[in-house]
Amino acid sequence: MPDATGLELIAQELRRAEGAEEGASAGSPVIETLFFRGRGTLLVEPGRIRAVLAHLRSRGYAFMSSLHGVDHHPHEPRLGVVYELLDMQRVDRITVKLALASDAPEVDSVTDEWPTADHQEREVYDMFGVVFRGHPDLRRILMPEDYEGHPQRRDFPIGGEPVIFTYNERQSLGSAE
Amino acid sequence: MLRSYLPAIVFLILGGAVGGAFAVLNSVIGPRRATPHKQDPYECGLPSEVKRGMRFGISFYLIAMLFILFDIEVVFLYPIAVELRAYGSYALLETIVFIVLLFVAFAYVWRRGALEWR
Amino acid sequence: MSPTGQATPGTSPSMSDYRRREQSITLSSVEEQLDQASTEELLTLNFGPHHPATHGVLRLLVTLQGEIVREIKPIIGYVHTGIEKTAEDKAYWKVIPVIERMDYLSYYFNAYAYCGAVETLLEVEVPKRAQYLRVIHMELNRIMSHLVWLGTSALDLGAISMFWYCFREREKILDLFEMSSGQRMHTRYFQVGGVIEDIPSGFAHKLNGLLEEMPSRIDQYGALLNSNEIVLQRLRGICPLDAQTLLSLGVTGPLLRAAGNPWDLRKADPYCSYEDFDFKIPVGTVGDNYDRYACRLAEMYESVKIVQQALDGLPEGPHITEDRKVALPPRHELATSMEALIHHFKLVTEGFRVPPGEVYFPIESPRGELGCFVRSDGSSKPARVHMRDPSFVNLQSFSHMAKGAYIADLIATLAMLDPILGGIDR
Amino acid sequence: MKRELLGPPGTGLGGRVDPDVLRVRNLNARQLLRGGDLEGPNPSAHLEGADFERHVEESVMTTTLEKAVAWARSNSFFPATFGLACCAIEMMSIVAARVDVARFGFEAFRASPRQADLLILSGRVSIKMAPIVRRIYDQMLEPKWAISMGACCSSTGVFNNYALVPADKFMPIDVHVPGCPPRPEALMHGVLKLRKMVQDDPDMGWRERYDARGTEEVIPTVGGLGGVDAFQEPAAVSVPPEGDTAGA
Repeated sequence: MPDATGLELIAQELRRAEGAEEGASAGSPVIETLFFRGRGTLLVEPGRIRAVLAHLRSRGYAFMSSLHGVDHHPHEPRLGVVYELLDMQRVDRITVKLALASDAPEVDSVTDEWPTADHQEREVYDMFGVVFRGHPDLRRILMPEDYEGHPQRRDFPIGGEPVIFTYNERQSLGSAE
Repeated sequence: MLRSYLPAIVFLILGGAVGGAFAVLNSVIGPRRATPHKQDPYECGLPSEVKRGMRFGISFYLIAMLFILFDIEVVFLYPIAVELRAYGSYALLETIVFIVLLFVAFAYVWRRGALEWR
Repeated sequence: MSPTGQATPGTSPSMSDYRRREQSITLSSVEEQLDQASTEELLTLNFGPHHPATHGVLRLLVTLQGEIVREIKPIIGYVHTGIEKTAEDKAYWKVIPVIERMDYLSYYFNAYAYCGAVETLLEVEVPKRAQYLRVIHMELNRIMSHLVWLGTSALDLGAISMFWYCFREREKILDLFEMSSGQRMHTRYFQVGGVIEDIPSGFAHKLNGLLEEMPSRIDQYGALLNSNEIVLQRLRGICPLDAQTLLSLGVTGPLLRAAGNPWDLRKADPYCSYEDFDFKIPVGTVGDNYDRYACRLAEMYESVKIVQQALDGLPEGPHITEDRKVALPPRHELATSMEALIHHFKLVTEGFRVPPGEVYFPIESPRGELGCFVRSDGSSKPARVHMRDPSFVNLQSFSHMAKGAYIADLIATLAMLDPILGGIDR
Repeated sequence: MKRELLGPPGTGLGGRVDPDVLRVRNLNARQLLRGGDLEGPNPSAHLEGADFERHVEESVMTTTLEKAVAWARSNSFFPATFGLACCAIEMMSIVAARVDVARFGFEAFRASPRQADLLILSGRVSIKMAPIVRRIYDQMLEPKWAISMGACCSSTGVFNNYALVPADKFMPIDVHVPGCPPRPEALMHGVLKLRKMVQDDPDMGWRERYDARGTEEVIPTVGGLGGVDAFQEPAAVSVPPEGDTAGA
C-alpha cells in the first residue's frame, strides 16, 4: 500500500505533471490526499479525472478493480464517485475519489480507457443519477427502464410495506389498499 | 389364415386405443380457459417480438433435407441386416449397390461443403 | 432513456402502460446496429429471464444469424433487491444477514468481506482461532459453490448424473455448516470481530471424515468428465479470451487464472492468516472453456488441502474478540458482572458505533475479487455499503467471449462463466 | 355425497370440515382483512348469490371421475422451475438424492409453462420481474397451482424495501412455504400439503391434532379442480388482471 509519504509523492507528481500540462491557471488536479487505515485516497477535481487515471495507469496502477458511487447527503458537493485502482505487480492499491454537486452531477466517462467501467458507470447512473458524458450506452441497468428517481440516494425513501401489527391494523390497512 | 396375423392386429388395436385415449382424454377432462395471454408465443416470459414473416436461414433446410436422405437409407438397411442369411447372397449384392449409390451422393455433398454450417 | 417511440407492432391497445413502457427496449434497435450487408435473416431473441440455462434470471438479448450469435446484450436487474439500500437502514451487526443474501452461493465470503471492512474501520484485532475458523468455513463454502457450479454446468452440457453426485457432496458440507451454525445457507456464523460460537466437539471428527473422502470424489468427477468426448468437443477451444482483454475488462477469479494470469488475492495479498497455509493456485494456459472448467476442478483439491491444514493447526483461544464494545459478552457473565450487562444492553439496542471513514476490503471469492466498500458517518448504521461483485464485472466479458460462436457454445460459455444473479443484481 | 356436519355451520364441532363452510369462513376472513363487518345478520351475505353458487359448485367434489382425476393430478405435478434466487438452490436440492421429490411424482421439472401445472416461485420477485412472473403464470395451462417458496416471495421477507413485490400481490398462491431459504424438507412438506389440498382433504396439521377449529386464517383454495380465486385486490404492479387466475 502506498504509505503516507508515498501518497504525498504521487500527489506531488500529479500536481507537477497535470499542472504543467494544463498551464498554471488550472491549479492542481488533486484537492486533498487522505491516508486512512493503511490505504491512500486522492480527492480529485471532477474535470480532470481522465488525466489523473491515465497518469496513475502509467505509474503502474493498470487494473481498475471497482467504480462505485457514494452519497454524502447532508454535506455538499454530495454525489461522490470512487475509483479503486490496483497495481498487480507491486500488489498496491490506491483510491481516487471525486465529489459532484447534486444539481449538475456530470462527469466524463472512462469506459473507453477502462472497459471494466461500462456496467459499473451504468449502475452509478441508475442508483445515484450521476451522468457520465461519453458513455456508449448510458441506460438504467438494475431498475426497470422507466423507473423515476434514483433509489440509492440518501433522501430516497426506502419504500416497502408498513408491517401490519395490531396497533396499526385499521389505519395501515386503509393506506395499504 | 387370419389366425397367424392375430397378434399383430391385437397389437395395432391396443396401440391405437391407448394412443387415442391419451389424445382425447386431455380435451375431455382438462378445463378449457382461453385467455389472450395464453395465445401469446412463449419467449422466456417476455412479449415475443419475432415478426410473423420471419424466414429461417437456408442452412437449416439444407441440414434437414440431408438428414432425411441418409436417415431413410439407414431405415432400409434394418430389415436386411436382421435377416441377411435368409435372403442369400443376392440380397448382399443388392445392398452393396444400394450403399455405393448413396455413398456417391454423400461424397458429392461432402465435397460441395453442404455439411459445414455456413 | 429514450423509449423508442411507437409501440411495437402486434401489442394490443388494452395492454397496460407499464407493459408498453417495459417494451421500450425494442429488439429492432439492436438489429439496426449490425451491418445489414449480410443477406442472412437476422433474428433477435430473448434468452430471457425465465430460461433453464441462464443460471438465474439473466436476460440476454441475442441477435442470431442462423445458428451463429452475432450480438449479445445482457440485461440484468430482474432480481434486484436493493440490498445496499436496506443495509443503510440497519445497525452494523444487523447488516450481516442482508449482505449474506447477495451472492447466495458464497455467503461466508460476503459476510467476511463486510466484517473485514468493519473490523478495519474499528481496528478490532480478530483472534487467531477465529481467523482459522473463518478460513475453514470459507474454503468449505468455496468447495460447495464449485460443486453447485459443476452440477448445473454438467447439466447444461447434458451430463445429468453429475447433478446428483455434486449435490450429494453438497449435502455433506451443508451438514457441517448446520452443525457449526444451525442453518444450511446464510448462516450468519461470522460476526464483526470473529465467529458467533465455537465449533461443537464432533465437528472436527466429521470434517476429517469429509476431507478424507472429498479428493476421491473429485477424482470421480474428473474421471467422468475430463476425457469425455462430448465435454471435450463442447469445451476445448471454445470461446477463448486472452488475459490482457480480461484484465482490461476487470475480470478476476477462475476466468482470469484460466487465461494464464495467476492472480489470486489469497496468495497475492494474504488476509485472514492465509499466509500460514501452503496451497497452490491452478492456472490454465489457453483460457478457453476447458481451462475454466479444469481450473475450478483443481481449485477444489486446493481448498480441501487448506481446510485440512487449518483444522490440524486450529489454535486454542477465544473464538471472538475480547473487546466488549464490539462483541456480545457470554451469557453466564451477564448474571455476575454489571458492565457486561451494560455492554450487552448497549450492543443489543443500538449496536456499536464506528468511527467515520471509508474502507474498501477485497477478498478472493469463488468467482473473483469480492470487495466490500463501507463508509461510516460515526453513527451506528453504515452510511454506504457497496459490494464489488465479481460476477457483475465478469459478465461484461461474456459478450466478448461468445460473439461469433454457436448457440450451443453460448450456453457452455455461460455455464463456465458461473454468474450468480443475486450478486450481479444485489 | 356432501359430507355431513355434526354441529351448526361455523361452530367447527364437526369431524370433517365441510368445504363450503371453510370457503365462507375463508372469504369472511378476507372480508375482515378488508375491514368488512362479520357480525352482520348473515355472515355469508358478503357474496352475491350467483357468485357464491359458482364458488360452492366449483369447489365441492361431485363426481368420482373428478376425484380420480384429482388423485392423478396430485400425484404427478410437473413443476415449472422458477429459480429466482437463493431458494432456487434449495429447490434444486429437493430434486437431489437426500430429499428426493421423485418419490411423489414431482420430479419432472419442466422449463416451459406450457408443460407445467405447478409453479414453484423460489426466490425474490422484484418489481422488474413481477410482470414476467405474471405472464408465465398466465401462460400456464389450467389446472395450475402456485407455491411461493421462501419468505421473500411470500412477504418480501428480510428486504422490506422499494425493490420487491410479494407474490400474493399479483398472482394467487396456494401454498406459502416459510423459511429463508426453507429447508428442502420444509418445501417437501409444502408440496405434500398442496397434494392433499388438490385431493380435497386439506391437511389441517396441528389444527387437527389439537382440534383447533375455526382458527384457519386464509385457505385460498379448496377443491379438486384447482384453486378458485375470489379476491381482486389492486396489484401493486399495474399488471392487467385480464389473465385468468388458478383453477377452473
